[in-house]
Amino acid sequence: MSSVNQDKQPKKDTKFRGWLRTIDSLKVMKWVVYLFFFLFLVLPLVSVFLVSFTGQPVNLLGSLVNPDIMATNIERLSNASFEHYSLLLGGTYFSALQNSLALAIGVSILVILMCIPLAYAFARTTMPYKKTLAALCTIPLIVPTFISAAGFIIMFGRTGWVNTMYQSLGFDGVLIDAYSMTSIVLIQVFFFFPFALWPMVAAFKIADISLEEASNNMGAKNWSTMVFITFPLAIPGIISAALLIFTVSFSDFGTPIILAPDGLNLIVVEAYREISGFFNWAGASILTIVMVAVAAIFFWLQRYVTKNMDYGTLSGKPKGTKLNDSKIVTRSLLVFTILVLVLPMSAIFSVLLQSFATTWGTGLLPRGFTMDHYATVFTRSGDNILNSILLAGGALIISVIVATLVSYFVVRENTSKLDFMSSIPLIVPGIALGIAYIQTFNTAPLQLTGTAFLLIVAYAVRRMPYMIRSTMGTMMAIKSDIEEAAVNLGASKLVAIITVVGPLMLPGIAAGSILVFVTVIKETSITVLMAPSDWAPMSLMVFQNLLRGEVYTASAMAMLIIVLVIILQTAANKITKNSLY
Amino acid sequence: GGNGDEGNEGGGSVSVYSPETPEMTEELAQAFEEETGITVNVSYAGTNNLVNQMIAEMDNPQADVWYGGGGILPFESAIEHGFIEPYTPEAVSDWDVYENDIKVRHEDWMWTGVEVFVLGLVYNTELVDEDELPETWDDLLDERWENELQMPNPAASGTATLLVLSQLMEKGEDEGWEYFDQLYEQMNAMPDSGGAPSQATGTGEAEMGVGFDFMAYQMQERGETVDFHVPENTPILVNPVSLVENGPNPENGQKFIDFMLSEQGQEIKADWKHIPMDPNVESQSPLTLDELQDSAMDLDIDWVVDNYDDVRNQWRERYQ
Amino acid sequence: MGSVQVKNLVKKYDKAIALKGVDLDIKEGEFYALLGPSGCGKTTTMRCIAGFETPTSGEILIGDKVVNNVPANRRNCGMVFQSYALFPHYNVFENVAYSLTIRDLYSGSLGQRIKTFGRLMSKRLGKPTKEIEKKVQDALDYVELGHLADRGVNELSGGQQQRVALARALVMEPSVLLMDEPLSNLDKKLRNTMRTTIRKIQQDLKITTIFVTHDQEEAMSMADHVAVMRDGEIVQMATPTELYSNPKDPFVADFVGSSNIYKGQVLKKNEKGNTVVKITDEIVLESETHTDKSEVEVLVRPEGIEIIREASTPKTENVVEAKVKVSTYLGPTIRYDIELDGMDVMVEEEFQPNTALYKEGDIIKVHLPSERVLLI
Amino acid sequence: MGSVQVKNLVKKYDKAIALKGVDLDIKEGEFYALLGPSGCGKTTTMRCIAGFETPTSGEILIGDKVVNNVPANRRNCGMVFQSYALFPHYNVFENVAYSLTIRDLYSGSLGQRIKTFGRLMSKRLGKPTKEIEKKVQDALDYVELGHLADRGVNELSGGQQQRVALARALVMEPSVLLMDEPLSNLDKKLRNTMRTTIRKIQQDLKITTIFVTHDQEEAMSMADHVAVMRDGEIVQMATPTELYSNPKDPFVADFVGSSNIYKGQVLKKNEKGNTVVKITDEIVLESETHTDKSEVEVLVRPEGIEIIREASTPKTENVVEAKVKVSTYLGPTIRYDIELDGMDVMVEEEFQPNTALYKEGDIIKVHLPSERVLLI
Ligand SMILES: Nc1ncnc2c1ncn2[C@@H]1O[C@H](COP(=O)(O)OP(=O)(O)OP(=O)(O)O)[C@@H](O)[C@H]1O
Ligand SMILES: Nc1ncnc2c1ncn2[C@@H]1O[C@H](COP(=O)(O)OP(=O)(O)OP(=O)(O)O)[C@@H](O)[C@H]1O
Ligand SMILES: [Mg+2]
Ligand SMILES: [Mg+2]
Repeated sequence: MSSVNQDKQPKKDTKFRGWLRTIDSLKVMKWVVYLFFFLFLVLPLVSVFLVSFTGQPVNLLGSLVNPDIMATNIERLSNASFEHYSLLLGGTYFSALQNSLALAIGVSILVILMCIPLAYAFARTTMPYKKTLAALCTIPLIVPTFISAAGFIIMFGRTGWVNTMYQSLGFDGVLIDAYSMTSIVLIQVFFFFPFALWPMVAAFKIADISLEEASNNMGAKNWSTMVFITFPLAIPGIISAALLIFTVSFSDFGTPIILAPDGLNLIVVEAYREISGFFNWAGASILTIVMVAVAAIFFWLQRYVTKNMDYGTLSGKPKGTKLNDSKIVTRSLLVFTILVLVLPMSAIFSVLLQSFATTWGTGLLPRGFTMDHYATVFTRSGDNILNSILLAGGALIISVIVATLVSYFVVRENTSKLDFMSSIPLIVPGIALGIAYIQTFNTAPLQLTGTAFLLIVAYAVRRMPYMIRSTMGTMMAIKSDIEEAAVNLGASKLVAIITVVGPLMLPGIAAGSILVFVTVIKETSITVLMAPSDWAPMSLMVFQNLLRGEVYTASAMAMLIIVLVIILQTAANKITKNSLY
Repeated sequence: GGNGDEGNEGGGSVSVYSPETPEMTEELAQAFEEETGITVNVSYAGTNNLVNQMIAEMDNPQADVWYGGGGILPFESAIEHGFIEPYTPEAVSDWDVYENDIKVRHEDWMWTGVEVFVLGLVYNTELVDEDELPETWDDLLDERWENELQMPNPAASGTATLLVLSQLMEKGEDEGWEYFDQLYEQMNAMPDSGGAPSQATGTGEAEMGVGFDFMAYQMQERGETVDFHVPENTPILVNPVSLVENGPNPENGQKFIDFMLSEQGQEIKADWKHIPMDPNVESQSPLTLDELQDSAMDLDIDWVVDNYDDVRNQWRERYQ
Repeated sequence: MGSVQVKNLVKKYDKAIALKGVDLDIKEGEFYALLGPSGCGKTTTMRCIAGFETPTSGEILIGDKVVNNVPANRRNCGMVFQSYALFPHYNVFENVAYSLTIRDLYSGSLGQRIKTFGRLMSKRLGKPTKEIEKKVQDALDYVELGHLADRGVNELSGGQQQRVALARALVMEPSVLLMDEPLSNLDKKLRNTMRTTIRKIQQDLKITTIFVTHDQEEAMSMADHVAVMRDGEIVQMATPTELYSNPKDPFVADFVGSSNIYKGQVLKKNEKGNTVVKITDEIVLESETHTDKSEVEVLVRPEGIEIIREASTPKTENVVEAKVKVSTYLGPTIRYDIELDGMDVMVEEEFQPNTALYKEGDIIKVHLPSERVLLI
Repeated sequence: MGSVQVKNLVKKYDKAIALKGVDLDIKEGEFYALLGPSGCGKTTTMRCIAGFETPTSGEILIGDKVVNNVPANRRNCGMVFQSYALFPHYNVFENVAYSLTIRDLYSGSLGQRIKTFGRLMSKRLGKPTKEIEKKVQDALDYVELGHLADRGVNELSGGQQQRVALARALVMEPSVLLMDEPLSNLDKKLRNTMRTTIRKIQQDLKITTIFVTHDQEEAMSMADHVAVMRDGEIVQMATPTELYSNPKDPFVADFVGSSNIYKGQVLKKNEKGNTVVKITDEIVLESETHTDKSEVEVLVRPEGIEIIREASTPKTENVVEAKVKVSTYLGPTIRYDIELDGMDVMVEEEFQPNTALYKEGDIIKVHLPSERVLLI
């Protein structure tokens, strides 16, 4: 809106004004976005990179203003060496990388296959109980990884109730070995699928119905139309979602660490061990760099594949939407959806039971039931609930604004740099990012460590990729003529984006918001490092309870988070009028 | 967080980073506040988080005192990173480096022990009879325990690395690794977190797990059916406190450390089932320093510190 | 098998009633044009026939079979969409080949089907069969787009896209062909060619065709029958000539060609058997139309009015004086808006290079031949 | 300030050159029609002027100012998109009100701006001002859509959508108005009304207007000047009359009206000063056109050919015998495709209800008046 003010001021200082006139509001926003990423992403990441040589903190901003810090930093840098890179030559890291890739690719494929029917069901059919199921399908997201893995163990552990029942049916051994790669895959698939589901729902949502009609008209049965028209048009969204799952699985260490199968060897676990167990910053940085490189390759692949898929199906000749109401289709999708939900819901149910348990030993059921844990939670953490909402809300606002702009720049102006840059945080382990933040913003000129603001920014940066992934798919479906019309009618590009592109992206934004909000609410790795004590959110309490071995209180807290998110989500749906399902 | 709030009526404030039970540190803090009028801000998080945070804050430290970390290993590595500084508390200035075969302070007073931790076995009393309990660490190889044990993963946890180091030191490299080849087969899982095996024992996922004494006793108090068993010749360590280098309130920090080592401070620890350093304070734990004397391993801490990374890497090479 | 019958078709939307009871009876192989003002329900009617809208009530029969419950893909109705509806992920060739490839997918051996499936997923997974190649190329050549077969559909101009949509529907040789303004974005030349092409294919294959157009000339020149719609209802169905010379009401008359329409009073029949109608006190006209009414609508088409120049033989009956208000040049013709005893009248005259044009304010004499004066 | 100049505009795409050097010079307040076959680059030219495409080379001036680097929203060019480009999330009223609301957003007090912003985000967040309400309602009434103001744009018929697009561009009273086939989906009646409306608004506000159409009649009747494009180049720019009577080449001649074009050899000038041209051995015609060439293109428009019936006075010069091949009824006129010494010729005759129609195979006599025979 800079143009507004300029137009009103008296016309003097023409040279400067002339220069000003060449800037449109969108350009300004672009600079703001770049500045944001530079400060809160590039700078911390560069320090991560430097740390891989020094093994010690590097404070770049501080060095600029404080000669002392400059001196220490220079000294640290002068001791820099490639020594730590020899880590990479060891066989374990290479096999860790292989394992991680196999796991992440496998999980992505499974999740995508599972989500295609689900997404179709939510976006394009009149499946019964859609709203309830939609709410249930977001719950797995809300559950902190530690809790979901714990829930899984309550079910499938050696003394877990599923196995107890299994054995009482006369079988030997266990149904699924809880401490195995199989169960890691299962947990990741069934608890991470909403990451892909909602962006994919958005992608299906925005399709042009008349194309499907045309296909049917030319003799294609419904399934062929699905396979050859609906599905390919949603591919940009699907690939985007697959990438999301890939990175989430690739960088998840909660599940593997809790389940801890024999010979567990994943790159993110290694990075986590280096930094958490042994404070080997250099090693962790190097592994982080490797992970970022891997992510880069996959991003490049994604862009390469979707390069020519700027289909722009949402055109300026608007058409209504129509939902598939074939009984066979909706019924079978209903059954499928329920099947998908069985595992996560039982795990959550187990956590629920645990939250009411006095203690739960080897028996099928807890030894006794009590409300004490909830009482503890409520007396101890009333404030934490509010903190969580405020922090997550703040992060959400930042990510909506930045993600909308980034998607726009990426799709319309082909700035893939931004796309890649903004997606790096997906891969960087939370603890590495948190540490990078602390060292970067620990001193003047930008002393932000310990403020709620920095925590919000960190949340936003870390979770924004979810938003970007899901808005990007929608953005690609919006034909540029609509936006051109807005500009033609006098709106600056920025205003056109806010008033026309933004609302059309609502399905994508809604999908992304769920992901961002929920994952911020449960975020722990950054929270633990950065949350100021008077801003401690619920997730921190869950984590601390776990740390103290107070699993029952942690479960109660986790249930509380779940309930809270469901309430908020319902409210949000009311307000946005269900733009998603 | 944890930046010292300036301008309190008393003597200002002190910022303490501690991974120990917050209720306990809170109690310590309150007692200290009453005594001195200095406000205490306790930041609670896992040891690794706190250490990483302190490393990251090195250019502008926010903490004054760091207390606790499941033994001395994190403190030793902190010396390497250089974010703690020496301080000799008045009350214990007469301590030798080793007391009763236990290293109780750093040679240069970089850290000072405030309580004693014992590495041993946490077991589920519903699943394990008392007379079955292994006498020695070697007895763990008995087929009774096949797939019933858990220990933390030495590739991640200091607690477990301690066990590995102690056995290697005891048995020598070759025999030591042979022992672990077999022990590895006995485990049903090796979680990364030091406390996880104890938790698993509580729920019956494992019958017995490797852990520290206080873990078992605290769980016991919550009503879990677990108990702690000390095998022969086991590593016994102190849990230290240190002054953070260039902290915002160094004098208050020193006062807080003094307080921790005072009788009053030691009593609070004893109440929380930690074994106190001060022989005048009665231990509330079933274990006492005197009894432990026999089980204590002759642990060469310097050797441990020197071989730490090496052993961990070897473990990784062997078992992953 | 390709006849189409629509019985009392009603379609209600939330906010509007689009069709209020449409009846159509189209014989096999007939070419029907659907004509009517914007928003009168043409597209909706088509969409109901094709199976994209569920009628609120009414029956649709294709070849004697009620198809209300037959899904769209089994109706074998080719359709050219008003919005083109080209598949953006396929190129021009693939778009046109789609229906043929889909057909292959549902027949043949498993191996062939798998191959066809692959081809539908990506052109890199297989070559189209010779037969498809030929048919598609022919269809594209028909619409003069043979050279753009490999172009992405997003890289075409509006008219080119429309022609792809047309080729795509023609290539499937449907039993009923529905076309929703398939030529609206083409220039006149191309449109003429396309008309001939469509008409030829339609005749060759005897495809029952329903053609929506907003262009009465197009409707007249192509169709066997024309149905004129208004406000969700069919007003008149007739052959083009009949429609033009015997419109059922002023709306139709006006719609199928621009007209001057006035209210008139029937005075008497004169000696020649012509009806004498009074429009204003000054203007009394004779018409050859026979009527029993006493109040009628008098209709004179602009090109039915003759401007009498000096050279012409004087005619007495139905000759009136008028004042030129506007003259508009239309290429082959000139249109004069003239004032005739206070009434606005449109006159169209063929353009002759060496005839002087009248200007605003000129007073001219016009003749309204009795055989061109219609009474409705 | 509203003149438009385009100098040597070139636009290359990856796979095609859309514009090969277009020059236009449009005075303020002029109404220019852009005419040309599908795919010739009309839309691309418009998009370059409006600022949506960056020209590969060339300059664009609006009101003496080079605007190549001026962003689209500052050019004040209203545009009616070929694809309508309606905002699907706004209703009809909001679509049309958009430009006015945006204007409000850029002026007024902060409080008002916030209100306006709210209104843009959701209609629940505020009422439009009286002034906007009135202007929008007027614009909608102009395009006969006043009653649909509250309808969602996806609940409109194609023609209704197009009219919303038109109203949306008109309401902003731009200094340059670009219209890309704004009437293509309307029926003739409505189109005539719209033409008058557009023309009236254009005249009232003196808006420089560029109008793309595929309909030469539309171009002829509305425009002050017509530019004919082919293959990314302007072929001829002229007033409608000039274009029709003095086409620069056969392409233009053919494009602005259907034509019979043949190659001919100039034989001599005869006593009347007419040029005598030989087309075939049998057919030798006289033309009033003066020419210096010896090889020419001979052009006779279908309506320039007269069919000689018994009653007519016999004319000797330029009278030939021919055979009727097809007769097509076009409403006001009849078209005969006839064969004339092996050549295909189109003849158009006014339809007279009581004149017999010729049928296939009939032998007729036609007269090609020398003043209607053009030599190019
Ligand atoms: N994005 C593009 N990539 C490649 N070629 C294009 C692209 N857009 C248009 N073209 C080509 O440029 C030429 C001019 O296109 P343009 O849309 O200007 O035509 P037009 O005159 O408006 O045609 P119509 O009357 O059919 O709308 C066409 O041949 C078209 O195929
Ligand atoms: N989804 C809808 N909801 C409500 N009304 C609708 C909807 N679709 C169409 N209409 C209305 O139904 C009527 C008929 O629409 P239809 O599309 O059949 O018109 P049409 O004859 O094809 O017009 P055009 O020539 O302008 O394309 C119109 O008045 C339109 O506004
Ligand atoms: Mg229509
Ligand atoms: Mg065009």
